[in-house]
Amino acid sequence: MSVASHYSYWITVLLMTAGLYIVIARGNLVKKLIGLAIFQTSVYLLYIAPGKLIGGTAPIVAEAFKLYSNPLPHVLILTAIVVGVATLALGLAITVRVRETYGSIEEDEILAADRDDPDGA
Amino acid sequence: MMAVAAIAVALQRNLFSAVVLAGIYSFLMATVLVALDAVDVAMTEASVGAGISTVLLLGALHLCGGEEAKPLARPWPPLAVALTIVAALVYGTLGLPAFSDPQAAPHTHVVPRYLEQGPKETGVPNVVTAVLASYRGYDTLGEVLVVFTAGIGVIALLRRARRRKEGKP
Amino acid sequence: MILEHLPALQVTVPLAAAPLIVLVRQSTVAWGVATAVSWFAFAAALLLATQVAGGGPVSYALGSWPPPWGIEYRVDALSAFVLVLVSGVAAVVAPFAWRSVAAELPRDRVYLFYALYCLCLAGLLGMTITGDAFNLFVFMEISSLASYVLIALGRHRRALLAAYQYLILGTIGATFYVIGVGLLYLMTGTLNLADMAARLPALAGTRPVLAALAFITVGVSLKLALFPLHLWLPNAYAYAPSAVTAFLAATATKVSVYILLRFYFGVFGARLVVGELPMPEILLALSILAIVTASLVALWQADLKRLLAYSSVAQIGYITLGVGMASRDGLTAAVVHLFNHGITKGALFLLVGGIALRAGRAGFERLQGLGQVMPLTSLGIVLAGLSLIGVPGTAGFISKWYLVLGAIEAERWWLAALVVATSLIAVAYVWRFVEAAYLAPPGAATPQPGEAPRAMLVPAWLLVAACIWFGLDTSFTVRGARSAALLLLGGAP
Amino acid sequence: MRREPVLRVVGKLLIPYMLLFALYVQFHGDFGPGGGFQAGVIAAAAVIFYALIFGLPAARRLVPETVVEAMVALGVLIYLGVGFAGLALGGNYLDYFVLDRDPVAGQHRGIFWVEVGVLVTVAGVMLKIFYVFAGRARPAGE
Repeated sequence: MSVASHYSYWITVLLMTAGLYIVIARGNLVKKLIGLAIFQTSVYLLYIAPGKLIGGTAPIVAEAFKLYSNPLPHVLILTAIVVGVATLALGLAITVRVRETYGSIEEDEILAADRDDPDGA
Repeated sequence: MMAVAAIAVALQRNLFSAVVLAGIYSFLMATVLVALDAVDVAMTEASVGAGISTVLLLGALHLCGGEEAKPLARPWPPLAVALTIVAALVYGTLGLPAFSDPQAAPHTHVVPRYLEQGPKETGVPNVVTAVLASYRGYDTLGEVLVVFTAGIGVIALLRRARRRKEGKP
Repeated sequence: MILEHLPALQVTVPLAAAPLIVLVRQSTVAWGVATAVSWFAFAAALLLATQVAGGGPVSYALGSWPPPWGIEYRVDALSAFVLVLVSGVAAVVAPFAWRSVAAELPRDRVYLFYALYCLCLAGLLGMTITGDAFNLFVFMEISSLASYVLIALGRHRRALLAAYQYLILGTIGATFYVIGVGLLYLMTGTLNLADMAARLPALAGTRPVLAALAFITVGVSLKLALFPLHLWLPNAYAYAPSAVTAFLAATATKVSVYILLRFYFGVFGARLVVGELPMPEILLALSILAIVTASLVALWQADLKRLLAYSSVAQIGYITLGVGMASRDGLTAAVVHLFNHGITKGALFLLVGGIALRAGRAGFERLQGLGQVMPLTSLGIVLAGLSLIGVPGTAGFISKWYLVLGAIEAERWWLAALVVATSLIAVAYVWRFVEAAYLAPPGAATPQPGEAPRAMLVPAWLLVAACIWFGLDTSFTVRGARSAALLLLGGAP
Repeated sequence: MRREPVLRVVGKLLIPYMLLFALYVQFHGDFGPGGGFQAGVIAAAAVIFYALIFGLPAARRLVPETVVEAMVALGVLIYLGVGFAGLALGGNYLDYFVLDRDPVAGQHRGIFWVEVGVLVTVAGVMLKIFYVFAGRARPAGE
């Protein structure tokens, strides 16, 4: 269990933290979505990196190769990417509506607007 | 480099550059994925992460305006939350099989059948496609439905009403 | 032949309804299809439940690939029970939506609403029925994405912000869940839940498994709004369209509880979760906090919808309290309360939807003297409110009875006392409605006399009747919950 | 941008190839990387490219909104339909073996149609989202 054998995980963890930090700390709605996207992408590495076998090739079966990397995580992550972009699209759509109704995409400004005018203009 | 890009995104206050950096990040991710033999995934990440996402984000920025208002008021509590999660993950990953260990469970259970029988059973040499469309075809159905849901969701939220309704105060 | 394929049809028929609705683009047809589909789902769920009660778990291999290579659908006592709840509520809410949605949404979006409704229903059913960890994630996302949009369609502008917050937290929750599943996959090499359960005991106590447990717990807790991760729920429920609030309140969080149960007892196994880890203690502590704080916060709300939303957080606390006891009676209580609270809250939110239609919103100032103006609606709210409190003769009583039994059995007297004492807070917040509706004269903000349309009142009263019925005749709920509890403790998924 | 002759010519030249490449990715998915999803994205990108060069109204004339919305629904229906076909022919849901007398050929056929469904929906949704966002920005674009 050496540190070197796990370094791919460390990268994942680092990216995940950065993404999550952006989501929690930032008040801008678009920025939060970017952070969310980074958070999700970091998961891809968690799945895919362990599937790689050194000396293996992409899992397209042919006569010349004997060793392939693990295809199952690839399939899962394909699905996860799609889910990620779908979420992003929806989140942006909501953000655009927020911008149109509130005139701002900063979380604290929106909350302040709601306090001042609870019934909504 | 990816890490640098991600941190740069976190620090960047101009949303436009943040979007561009996120795009760069996606391309780097795609490169890493190729190195890890995940060619299908890399292709998707390049087209989706660096392509579609960037276009969407830019479109949204065009509608919303591009400067983030304020620097952080209190950066420490969120950092603490993020660090807790790091701790949990580091703790968890320490027990995982080492990188490229052919004896690890994911390589010995379930997957061998895909690799050995897949081309014969489905007639498709790209095992990723075989698993995607056949063995786990139902997941892919779900994936298409997620896209579908997002599509009609965006329509429902953003379509211009023919007449302005009083239902939207 | 149809019977044999019921598990697949249960989910795919509602799924197929959504694109059909989008193709037709006509709101009446859309409503018709959505109603028909939800009744079909309800019938299918009942049939499956009888099949399971008669012949044990049903397994269905999608694509004819045997699990763990393909994706398996698996119906057992617990999932059949949840299926009946989800599809039953959907079948009642769909007729209600006809008038409610027409009043609350712009007309050119009504058909999209029903398409999303079908997707949300199918997603929840798919989450319940699947025997595959990743497939569960995919269907979770279908139902979540659909519900984000459904909430954002609410009339108030705060609905947008509520939907956005739910989207962020929901996605973080789902991603946490995926991380957990990923860790499990790396350790076991499989995604099939039953297969995972079979391979996990050999790995019990290793670090990734513990981390996976933590991530799945946090992720699912975000979705089920377990205190303190409930922040998205009150706003989302308060500003969503009425039909959506009723449907989501009665089903979405319940399915998440189901997932938690499934992972704790079906995958990780009671021995690890209960025996070696302090999970029960953590759950108990959080549940008690949830019950007490959320009930108290509910007392101070100025809007009936928000009050009920906070009460939901508290009631979820009762459910997780039962889970935390991890005994036969505790789990029975959890599963029974899952069902009873589903129908009670469904009834309440439907009735409030009727008020919202007549009065615009459900702020307490508009409820003054409602007992005279809308007698049937008010009576329904009081009856369902009694079930919320847990008065004998209503469904809520049964669940609290088993909770107290479970506490006494574990010789935790203070816990039993706590359940009874917190019910008194529920009395207080239900009393606020009684006070406004019956003891105050109609005020300026009270709507003109007149009941909600029959198309809304009948479904709501169906659920009110169910609250009473399942309080008197417990054979279906308690028997179902008991066999589910035994199944969970037996370790078999 | 609308009066840039270079862009217009290059666009005209490139877009057919982009669509062709989408089809290649689609049908070569069995042997190399690629498949319905990626092909759908590329096909949508081709039309988006067209819209950027020739303007949104022109793109709307080329691929009208109603067609796009129908595509969104049709793709899903094709996929679900393959599943129901499996049921009708006596197999389980999404069973491809029964789609042909030879099970492997059946698999092939199933995968083919499923990927077509993915392509149609993904291209439809991506285009639709683009139209909606872009249309929001320029209200006069209708």
